[in-house]
Amino acid sequence: MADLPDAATCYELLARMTLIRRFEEEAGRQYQRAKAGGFLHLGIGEEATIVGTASVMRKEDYLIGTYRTHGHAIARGTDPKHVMAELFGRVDGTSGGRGGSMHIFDRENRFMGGYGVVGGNLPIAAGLALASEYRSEDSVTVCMLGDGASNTGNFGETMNLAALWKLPVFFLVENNLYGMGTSVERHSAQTDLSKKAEGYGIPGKRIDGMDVIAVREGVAEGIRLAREESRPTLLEAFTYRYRGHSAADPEVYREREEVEEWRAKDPIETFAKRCIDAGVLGEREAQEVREKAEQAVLGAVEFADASPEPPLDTLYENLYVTDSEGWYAVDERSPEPHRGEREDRMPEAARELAEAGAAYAGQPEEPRPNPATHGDVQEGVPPEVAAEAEGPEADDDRADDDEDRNSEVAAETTEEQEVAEEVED
Amino acid sequence: MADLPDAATCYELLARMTLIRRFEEEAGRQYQRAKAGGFLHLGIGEEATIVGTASVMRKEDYLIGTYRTHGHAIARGTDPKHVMAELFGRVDGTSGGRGGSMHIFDRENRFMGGYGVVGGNLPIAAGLALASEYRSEDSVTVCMLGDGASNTGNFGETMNLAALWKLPVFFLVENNLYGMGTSVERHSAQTDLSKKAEGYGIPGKRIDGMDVIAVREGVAEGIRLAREESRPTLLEAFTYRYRGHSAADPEVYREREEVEEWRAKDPIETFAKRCIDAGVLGEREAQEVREKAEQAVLGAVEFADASPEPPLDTLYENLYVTDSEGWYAVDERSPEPHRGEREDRMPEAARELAEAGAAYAGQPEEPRPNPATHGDVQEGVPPEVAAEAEGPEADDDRADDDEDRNSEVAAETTEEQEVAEEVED
Amino acid sequence: METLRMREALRDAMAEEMRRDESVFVMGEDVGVFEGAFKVTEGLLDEFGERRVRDTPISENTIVGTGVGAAMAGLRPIVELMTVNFSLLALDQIVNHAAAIPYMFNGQARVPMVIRMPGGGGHQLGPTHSHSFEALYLQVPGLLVACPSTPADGKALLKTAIRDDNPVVFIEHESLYGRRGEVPEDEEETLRFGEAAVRREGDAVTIIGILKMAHVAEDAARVLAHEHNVEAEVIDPRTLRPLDLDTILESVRKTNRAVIVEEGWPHGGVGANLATLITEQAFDYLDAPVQRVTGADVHMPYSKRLEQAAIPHEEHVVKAALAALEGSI
Amino acid sequence: METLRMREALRDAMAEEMRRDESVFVMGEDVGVFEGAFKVTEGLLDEFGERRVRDTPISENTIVGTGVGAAMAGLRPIVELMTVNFSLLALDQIVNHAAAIPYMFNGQARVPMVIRMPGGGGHQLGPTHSHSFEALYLQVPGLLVACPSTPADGKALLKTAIRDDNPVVFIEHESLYGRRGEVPEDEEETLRFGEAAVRREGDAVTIIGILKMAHVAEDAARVLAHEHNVEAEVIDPRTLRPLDLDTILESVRKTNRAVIVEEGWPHGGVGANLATLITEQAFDYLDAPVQRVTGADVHMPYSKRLEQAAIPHEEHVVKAALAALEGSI
Ligand SMILES: Cc1ncc(C[n+]2csc(CCOP(=O)(O)OP(=O)(O)O)c2C)c(N)n1
Ligand SMILES: Cc1ncc(C[n+]2csc(CCOP(=O)(O)OP(=O)(O)O)c2C)c(N)n1
Ligand SMILES: [Mg+2]
Ligand SMILES: [Mg+2]
Repeated sequence: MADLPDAATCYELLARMTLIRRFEEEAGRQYQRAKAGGFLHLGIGEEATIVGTASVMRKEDYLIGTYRTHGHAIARGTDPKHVMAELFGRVDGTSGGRGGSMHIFDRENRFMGGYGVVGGNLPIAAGLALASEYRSEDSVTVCMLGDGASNTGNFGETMNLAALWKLPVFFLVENNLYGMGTSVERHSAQTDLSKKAEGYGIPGKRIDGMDVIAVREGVAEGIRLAREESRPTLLEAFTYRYRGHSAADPEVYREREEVEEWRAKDPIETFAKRCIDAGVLGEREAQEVREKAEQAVLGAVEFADASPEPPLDTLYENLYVTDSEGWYAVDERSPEPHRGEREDRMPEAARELAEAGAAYAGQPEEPRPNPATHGDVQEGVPPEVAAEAEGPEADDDRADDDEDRNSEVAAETTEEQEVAEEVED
Repeated sequence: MADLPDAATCYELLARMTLIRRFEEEAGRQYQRAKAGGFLHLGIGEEATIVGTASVMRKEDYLIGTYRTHGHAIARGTDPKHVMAELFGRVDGTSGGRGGSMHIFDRENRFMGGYGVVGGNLPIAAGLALASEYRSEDSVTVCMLGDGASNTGNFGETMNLAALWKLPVFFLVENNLYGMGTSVERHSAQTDLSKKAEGYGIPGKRIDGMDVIAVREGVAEGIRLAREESRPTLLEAFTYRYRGHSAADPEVYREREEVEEWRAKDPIETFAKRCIDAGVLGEREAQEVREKAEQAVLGAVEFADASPEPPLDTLYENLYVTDSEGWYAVDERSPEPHRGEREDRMPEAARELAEAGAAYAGQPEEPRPNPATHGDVQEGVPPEVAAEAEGPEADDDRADDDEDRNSEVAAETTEEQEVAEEVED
Repeated sequence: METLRMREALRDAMAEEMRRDESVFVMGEDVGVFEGAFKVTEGLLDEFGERRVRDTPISENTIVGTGVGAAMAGLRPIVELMTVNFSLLALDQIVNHAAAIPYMFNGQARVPMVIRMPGGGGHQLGPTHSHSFEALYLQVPGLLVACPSTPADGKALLKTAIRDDNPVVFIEHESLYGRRGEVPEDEEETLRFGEAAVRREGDAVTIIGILKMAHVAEDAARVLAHEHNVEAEVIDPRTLRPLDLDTILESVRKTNRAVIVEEGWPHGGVGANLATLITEQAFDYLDAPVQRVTGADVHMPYSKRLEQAAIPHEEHVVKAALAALEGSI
Repeated sequence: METLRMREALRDAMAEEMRRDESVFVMGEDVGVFEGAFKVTEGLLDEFGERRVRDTPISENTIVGTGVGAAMAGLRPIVELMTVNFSLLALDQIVNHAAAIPYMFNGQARVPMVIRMPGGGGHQLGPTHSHSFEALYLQVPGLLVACPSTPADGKALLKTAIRDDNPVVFIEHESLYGRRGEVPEDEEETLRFGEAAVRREGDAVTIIGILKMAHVAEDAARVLAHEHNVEAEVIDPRTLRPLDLDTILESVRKTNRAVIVEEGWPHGGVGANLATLITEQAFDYLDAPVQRVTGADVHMPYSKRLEQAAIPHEEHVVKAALAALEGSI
């Protein structure tokens, strides 16, 4: 086992992992309360891989990830309050409320996004690395991807291009054993994913993604090879998501025992214990880290809650860059559904209609089932979520169905009117 | 070196390779005469790979290839006259004149196509193999692809799926060292293409694709593995196209010496010599084979020439299957450019307009520059083509340009009027 | 008649056809063990086993292409793409292969496959996950395109699609999966492609809506009747290729006014196509230009407020209908 | 003014911008050693070297995606896709990434890239190689879409596209590469997107054509004048996003009749979109429905005879214009 770094570093690693864990738990809770919407993919259990990686990157390096990247942004330095505000869909969110959980972005900290399309970030990573090389900059791009993403066409194409052009990029496969409900054995012929890119000239290694120190070591070497030798490599980090794929996932594809087994290797607990056992950190510091995380996360919720909803007249903002040449007039129109190319000539009516549309959004003030999870939810609530949920989770379109297997859950729901609009009776 | 098979087999192999060679030469010539249009990709030099492969396939096996497959169809048993008729765009063509050189097809001989999109045939091959497996049939699918195709997203995706599902499919990379003008070293990080699919669980081997016997051996084993053990594998056959990528290719990307070097390994000459040296075949048979090929090919040209142009009222034919349920009415319309959804109610006008449109097609009766090659043609005519060309090759849109580097060639052209319609003056 | 949710009706269609015809099978990401991201394939793996209900890797182009190959060899694949958003990755196989093959090989090969995929917005799935691509698919010759709005139509059209020998793009709407409706129990109940449904009769204005917007159109018609004394005729085309233009034209010749509502982008949308066809064929009957209500010209924002502002609602349709009735917008 | 072919004009635009701005570079299949499948990048490798003129493997989605990433980091890539046909393989990166990123990351990232690709039929390249996808791209918010028809426009628009901070889909026509025309020598000559060109003035009917069809429109106008005594106004929109609807409307308000000619498929085409916009905005001025002349609703057949029958020619446009003038089709 690799040596522990100095106390300050250990403290920082523990603090960051703890913060992310606490953030994700809270995100899940806020999702249950319908403060956050859409799909919510939590990284709980994967903190060592995330933090270990970010901790050996330089400020000028680029990090790019998947749709499960709240933690990645935070690890990179993004203030959790902006991530939470994004989940709440508010103006102070990392993407101003336009991107949501799957599309976090923080230019300043060179967290180059959150991407909703599996494998979509891979060529973009190659492009970021190309820019560094093109300008003879020292920066390296670290590209995270899931095990499932290794089956996409982009994987092969990008590996080949990166190796062919000797780009300063490093790939890290967050192998959490599943792509949604499909286990690695069932989705990849080659189950040793560290070998999957070898055919393209990208050598790989496997590491324990639950061990933040092992991750640091592996990633540091990968980054070094990219930076100093322009040799792209790949690391397969074994990790595990304790939660379902997204916030509502019945998890029929895995056994509770498996989850328990991995929980026993918890990256935060094992690292804290090791630090304490080694005398590098004390119980007091471990406690302090938890308290700080608690405060930061509660502060983030408060901040997000106070942040305003995006004004309706920003609907078209940033769709086009219009200032580049100062002259270029975009077909920008009023924030309402389209009614012909010239409705900007009827602003009063447009305003009225936009308000009408936006009125459908409502402002959830209390727990309610999230409209985006229908279809993802199936038989009952996943154990962890249920344990934490402040409001019961339900499938909007099943909420009023007596014969539904979710009926016990649904029966507790009080907001049936809210979702009833979508249900024929 | 592997043993020669019996005399009858050797005769057949030599005959088939010779036929394909002669066919391709003639196709090139007919293209120069503008009897064939579009892009023309010839397989001259690659006959051993093509014929070796087809010769160890069973009747019920599927073969699927790229846009360079005149020879593949012929090797599979398609009568050359139907391939030539397709190049001529006639009703008796393998695809009734709709597909052209890049889209040859022969259901009866289970030649499952010619595909114009690089890599597009790979998943289709997997699907054919899946059907065999699904119905517990014995048939195997042989999928040909170019070296350049190994860089497409489909390559990785299909390799993984084939290995994961243990499909009875066999992949053969026709490595002719170039994808268009880009050499393997410049397009693939891994230059040993036999290793390129290993990361997906598909082992590979390299063979001499200029040696028809070596190809037979390698392919037979690959087919056996697919058929008997449902184990997909890949074979990289080294081969070479003597001609340019398509009929008009300046070949600036390679040296004449390289072409000469490969010509010295000519698959037909070396095999004929070996058979004669071994006493398996005599000079007389080698001569007979050439004569038969000559006859077959000249007969094919005659047949193609006599075959009618597709009637205009077949323009929409086979766009949809309409007989499946007997009731399903497609929006089938008159063979003319669209003028609103209801022009079938004005048949006389439609007919008139269609004739007007088709009139632009002309009927080439003598050599003329081919309108489809502009842009593919560059500085002068490739040596082999020039040697054989009965009419000079020229770039339509450069034909009237005095300062053009093609001007000597263009000056000889007599059909400038024909192409002038596209040139502003 | 039984009352089913859309997802159940679609599942029943697949199950019945799979029982009826051994060559029908289902493949897609998480359609088996996970029972579909939206649970449309619930129970199929249990009943039909792994041979006929196949989980695939995340390889959209190859999933579709494998379906194309299997179909060419005589099977009848139902390919589920998890959502329409990812179909962009498979577009080469859909357009240049599935749609082109029957024609380009002159009828020697058929591609009897169904590509099922849900789309649409309204669930805060954000820019990459909320597309409506009906307008993209209706452009492509060689494809059939269905977009059902009720469980009965969903079931009947899907059965027809499975039995049809052409490649069918079958677009579902994520918001409609939970919607319930009466569904005939007759297993032979299919529905021809190219037959629009007149959901409501009226003589003042014709409102045409697809998928979720078919319901918004009906809601708007009710408001028009109750609050404005306007009787709107509501038409759901149900398939966009082939398109039942006759039923639409018949209605427009009666009402002299039309409104089209769709969720997709305005430029080159379903509405633009329909408006043009209507105008071409019934110009002299139109008292006002055809009105379009479409989604906003943006990538769907995540914020619920912005998202709802970007999606058409009944108010917009009412307003458009009234504008058409005033003969001016 | 110098006389240049389209391919030379486009090359000059790239070369000049590359000289002007070190962050501009070119990448694509066979753009370097081979100098482009259609020789548009001729000489660029020689002048700028391998760092700035990059041959790529056949990996369309990754080529575009690499461009997106490089653009996000501040470079200005010109990505050449060998033809528009293969852009289907890159559509995910074009739509869900290039076009969406500036919006979905709320302006933190820009994607100043140009995706150049030639398309169109007429050279017997058959079903998979003859597409016209203008109608597909004009749908997508976040993209700019150019489709020049003359060397001068090609050069000026390409220079604008390279300097613009938005992702630009730049569609060229294979048949126009050899076409010659006068091109201003001023290196600062650019052309705003969203400014249509009135190619010919007239008062009887407005004919709108793009790419190669812009020339067919002009040819038809000449025939109309000489043989039918009809003075047609001919407009080339030059860019489809943004679209200069004002110039078109102004013309239609004068002529009261319009014909649109394009090479693409009829359903949901450029013509359908334009006809709808014109009808919405100038309904009271129209004396006849807008006429569309489009390519046939098939995958382009290889046979020259069938292919020519599937592509619009000047006769079709003349006929359509006369139909519009008679007020009946
Ligand atoms: C191209 C594409 N196909 C399908 C999906 C739907 N989808 C979202 S996440 C996911 C599983 C991805 O698994 P993996 O790469 O292992 O990442 P993980 O979720 O385990 O972190 C799928 C199939 C998608 N977003 N993009
Ligand atoms: C997806 C795609 N991209 C680009 C092209 C243009 N193109 C046609 S052939 C070719 C080279 C293919 O090389 P290879 O696979 O080695 O086959 P070869 O021509 O050498 O037989 C290219 C780039 C295409 N047809 N399809
Ligand atoms: Mg995973
Ligand atoms: Mg090759």
